Amino acid sequence: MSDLATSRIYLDHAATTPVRPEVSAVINDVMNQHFGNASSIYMEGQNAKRLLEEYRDQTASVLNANGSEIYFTSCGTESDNWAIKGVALRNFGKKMHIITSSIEHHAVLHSFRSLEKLGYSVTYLPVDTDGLVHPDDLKKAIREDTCLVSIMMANNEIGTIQPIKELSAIAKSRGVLFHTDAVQAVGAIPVDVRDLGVDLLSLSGHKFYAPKGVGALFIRKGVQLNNLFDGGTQEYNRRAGTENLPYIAGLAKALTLADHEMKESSVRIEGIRDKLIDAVLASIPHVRLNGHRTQRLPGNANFSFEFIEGESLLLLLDHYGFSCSSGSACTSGSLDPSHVLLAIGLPHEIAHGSLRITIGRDNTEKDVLSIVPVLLKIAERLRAMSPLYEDYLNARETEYELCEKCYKDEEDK
Amino acid sequence: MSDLATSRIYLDHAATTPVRPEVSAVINDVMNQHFGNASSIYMEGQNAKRLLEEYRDQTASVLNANGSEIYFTSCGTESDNWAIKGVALRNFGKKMHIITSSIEHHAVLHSFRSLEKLGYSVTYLPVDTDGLVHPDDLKKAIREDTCLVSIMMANNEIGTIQPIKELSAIAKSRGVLFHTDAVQAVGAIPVDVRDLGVDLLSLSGHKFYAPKGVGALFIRKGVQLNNLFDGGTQEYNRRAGTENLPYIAGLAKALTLADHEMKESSVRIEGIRDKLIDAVLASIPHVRLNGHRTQRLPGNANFSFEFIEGESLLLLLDHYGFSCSSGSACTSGSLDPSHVLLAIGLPHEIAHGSLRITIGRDNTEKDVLSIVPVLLKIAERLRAMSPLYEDYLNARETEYELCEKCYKDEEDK
Amino acid sequence: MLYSDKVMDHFMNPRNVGEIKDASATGTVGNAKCGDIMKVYLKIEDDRIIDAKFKTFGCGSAIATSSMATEMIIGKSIDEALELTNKAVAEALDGLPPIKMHCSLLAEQAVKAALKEYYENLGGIPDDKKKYFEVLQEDEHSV
Amino acid sequence: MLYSDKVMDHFMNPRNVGEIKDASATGTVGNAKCGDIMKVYLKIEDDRIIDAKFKTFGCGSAIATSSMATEMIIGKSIDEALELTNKAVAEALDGLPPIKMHCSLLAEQAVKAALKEYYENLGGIPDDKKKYFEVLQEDEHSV
Ligand SMILES: Cc1ncc(COP(=O)(O)O)c(C=O)c1O
Ligand SMILES: Cc1ncc(COP(=O)(O)O)c(C=O)c1O
Repeated sequence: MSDLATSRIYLDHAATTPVRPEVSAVINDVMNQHFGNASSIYMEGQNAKRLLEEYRDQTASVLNANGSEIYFTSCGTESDNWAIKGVALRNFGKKMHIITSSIEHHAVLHSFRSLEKLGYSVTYLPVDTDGLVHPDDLKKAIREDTCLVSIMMANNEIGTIQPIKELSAIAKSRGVLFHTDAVQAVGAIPVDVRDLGVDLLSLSGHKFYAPKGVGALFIRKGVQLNNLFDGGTQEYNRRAGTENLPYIAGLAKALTLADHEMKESSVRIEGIRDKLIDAVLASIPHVRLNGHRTQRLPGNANFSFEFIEGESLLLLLDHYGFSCSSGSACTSGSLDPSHVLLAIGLPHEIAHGSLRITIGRDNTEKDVLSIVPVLLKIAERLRAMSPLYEDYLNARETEYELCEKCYKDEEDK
Repeated sequence: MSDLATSRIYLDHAATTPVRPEVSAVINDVMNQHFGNASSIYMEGQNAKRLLEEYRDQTASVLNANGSEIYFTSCGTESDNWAIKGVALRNFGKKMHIITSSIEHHAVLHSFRSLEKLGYSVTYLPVDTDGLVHPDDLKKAIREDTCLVSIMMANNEIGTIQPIKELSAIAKSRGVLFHTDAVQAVGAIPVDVRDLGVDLLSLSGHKFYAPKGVGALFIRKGVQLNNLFDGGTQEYNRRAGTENLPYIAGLAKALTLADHEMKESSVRIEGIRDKLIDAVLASIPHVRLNGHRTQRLPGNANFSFEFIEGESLLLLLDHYGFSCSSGSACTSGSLDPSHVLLAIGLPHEIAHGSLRITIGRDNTEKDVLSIVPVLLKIAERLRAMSPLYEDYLNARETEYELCEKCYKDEEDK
Repeated sequence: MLYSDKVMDHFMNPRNVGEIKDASATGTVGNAKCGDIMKVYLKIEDDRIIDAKFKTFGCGSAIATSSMATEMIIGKSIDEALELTNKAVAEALDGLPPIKMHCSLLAEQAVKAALKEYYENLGGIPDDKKKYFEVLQEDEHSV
Repeated sequence: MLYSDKVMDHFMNPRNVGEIKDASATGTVGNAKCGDIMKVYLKIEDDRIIDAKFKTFGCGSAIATSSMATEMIIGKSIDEALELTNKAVAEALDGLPPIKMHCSLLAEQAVKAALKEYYENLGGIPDDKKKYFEVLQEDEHSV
């Protein structure tokens, strides 16, 4: 039954992490012992309420926020949608220009798209080849009617970490609210909302060994935004819905553990990652590393393998017991490859051949590095059957027609 | 540590239910063994995906829906917000009239309020003294520009069950979509989406012994609505966010169990409830039963105690080991009593003295009936200190000024 | 817990519940719509409150503040009783939840309403005391 | 699993991978932007396909459909090969996920593109065969 056959090596911690035993134990305890509705006046309810506020304070303290600035949600996607639509709709008919980057997670990008349909105008800031947003671009983009800037703290595909402090200061100096999607950052690198100077910050439990289905939104005291969930008075009247106490307990526990272990863990993981990057680049030809070489998440390595399509690569890796992910469109059911890889300037056929390896606390150096010879073997095999590689060997230019239609489809979505 | 001190009797199953041991066992298993992201291509992900679709089919089969019509959400509130805002925003600028009843849960009512702010016009249908919506009122309310009717299946306070089949047929005959908030109904009474003829139906796990923080929305094939969560391609592109597989497993399990046990369980619970109602009405003077006498949820009893305020009643019941709830505003932090009790025509001072007892599968007849003498004692005690009771005994009319302001505040919310 | 132990004590064991048949004055404030009505009875002799009782329709904190407020004024001179504030009542109860602060104002108002009746029976509120009764104009819900 | 056992078998152990140096005709379809390129090599003698090979840049189902399509036409007469449809390829693989159906169309198109070249080398497509090549006009993504 178990997914974790002894021989498997899980290297997709950016997609999701397993729940730590300490965390699932807490969840199980709270689920079985504290079922009360935190809005209820009697003992079971008041106990739940007290615990809820404890978890809120724990979560806040890791982020250097106040408890009253932490609102629990059902996931990172909800936090992003709430922050973005909430601020924008609050300014409906008044300030209807909003700014984001071109490499955001779909939870952010598609929220912006849906606002465009309601008449908002959006600036998508470009990034450089390392995936960095340039502060000057933000400065130029802000207008009189800008109400929100949303730029992610760390990218989920290429791991690049943005200069949030500098970017938020620009927004602040112009009186514009600043949101950051820190879903990939929280639990992996230090996140201090005061130091970052952000007004809103999204996080999601399942990126740091809590379960999928719980997240939080930091809302700085005084920041005004519309609700995404209207209804009961939960979460100080801002996020209705009976509180999911067991998962909130799990999130607080996992975050606290991640915080305590961060220094040691990130040094170890970063060390493994650097060895992996060096080994892959040294032993396999026609591979490039995507993302910034140093300003990146400790566990993230993202490679492009020329002449190879990503899904085939993943299927073969899976066959050999490795779980990784790709920026290839084929894996997601769309036809266009990752918007992130295109935004950093990769051509389509290179972007299609990308591989993301994200290392977690359960990985040993030996396990991670054991992927390198396997990758070499797979790359050779797929290249041997690739017409693009044949063209390359014959020194021919690839000259198949471009599919304008499917690119347009993607744009229109 | 445990909330369930042996001497406590939990009688607030409409607020929330404890998680059944069979359900928490399933959740724990799935959480520890299947952490894969269902969008991932490798083994862990595909296993999660397969299970997800199994749970979806299980859930669908209980409701007589197709699997592809079930979308998992984070709670009943999300389902309600999504259904209502999703359909309304889909018709923005085109059909901007929407209809609901005056006794809906706040998740529905406040969603309508937020749409009013965006320019929608809303009809709030009245109910009779039993809490029933009259089909003729709906017929008259539907206009050319009506895009949605939302009427709850069973009321959370007074338990009244609406004639949904008849109401949805009216909407259908006029080409208007029909949503029902069935959060209190699902798991308690038979719910068959085909028989009901609804287009959208909300449910929430924690009302039938699954945890808080998971729900579902039934969307009939072909129904168009905007997304509430934009982002990834989960839930067939309609509800983004990495799937909370353990809770979804718990919801499917709890729903299947509830379905199997429904007949036996509802007869038993209804029997206890009827004895309770008879005993309370017979032994305590100046008490009325709220809600329809027979067309009501099996476990629901709702009483108004004249001359008594609800929070005091609850605090004393809590002291004696009983967990119940009230329609009094004092318990919720607002000043106005329950909009449901006012809508069925109760004057404010009577509405403030209401008590909801909701019986669940863990209650024995003996336990439930043991509340009656306690209630009598409490009623006598609170009446002895009530100036309203003093006025009544002195055959004086109560003549304190009405607070127009706080009523207006409530309306404005 | 929603309430402090002190509040719960005064709610569970309220002091001075009841009526004073030959009260020197009574004061009633609040209304049924908002769910709180307090009636305070005062027995006053030689400008001193020798007894106080109350009846309250309301939530736990409404009952507790009535109990505490009557306890705080028994034995006090009228001048001392006029100094009673809602803040003092709340503090004596080790605090109230923010949404319940209006209950303590109600308790202050009930006492003042009774004292007002007392003065009016005597012919009117002396000018230098009028400021103590401004609180009766305040909306208890805006606290 | 994402794919049927048949698809996985043809992906893991693809038949007929490679080039035919002295091919009678080749056909290439797809494009890098969408992530699929298929190239089919045919060796034709006496109106019969005596060998077929392929090279494919693409996802698992692109490789599996290339493998299956070449296997299905080897040994067939040209007239028989012209009857190859994307549906038949997909069925022979025990089905494909809906979002991958375009891969089977691509396989049919690659075979047809090679046969077209073969006819064109002979002077043109006979009128009564033209209908078989309409599929080359179809957008593989609209399937
Ligand atoms: C009728 C009704 N609708 C909606 C809800 C909201 O459900 P949830 O608490 O799961 O958000 C509830 C219960 O809280 C309810 O009783
Ligand atoms: C950067 C980023 N933002 C948002 C999300 C969405 O989080 P969730 O899956 O909890 O909705 C993710 C991960 O899926 C992410 O990596």
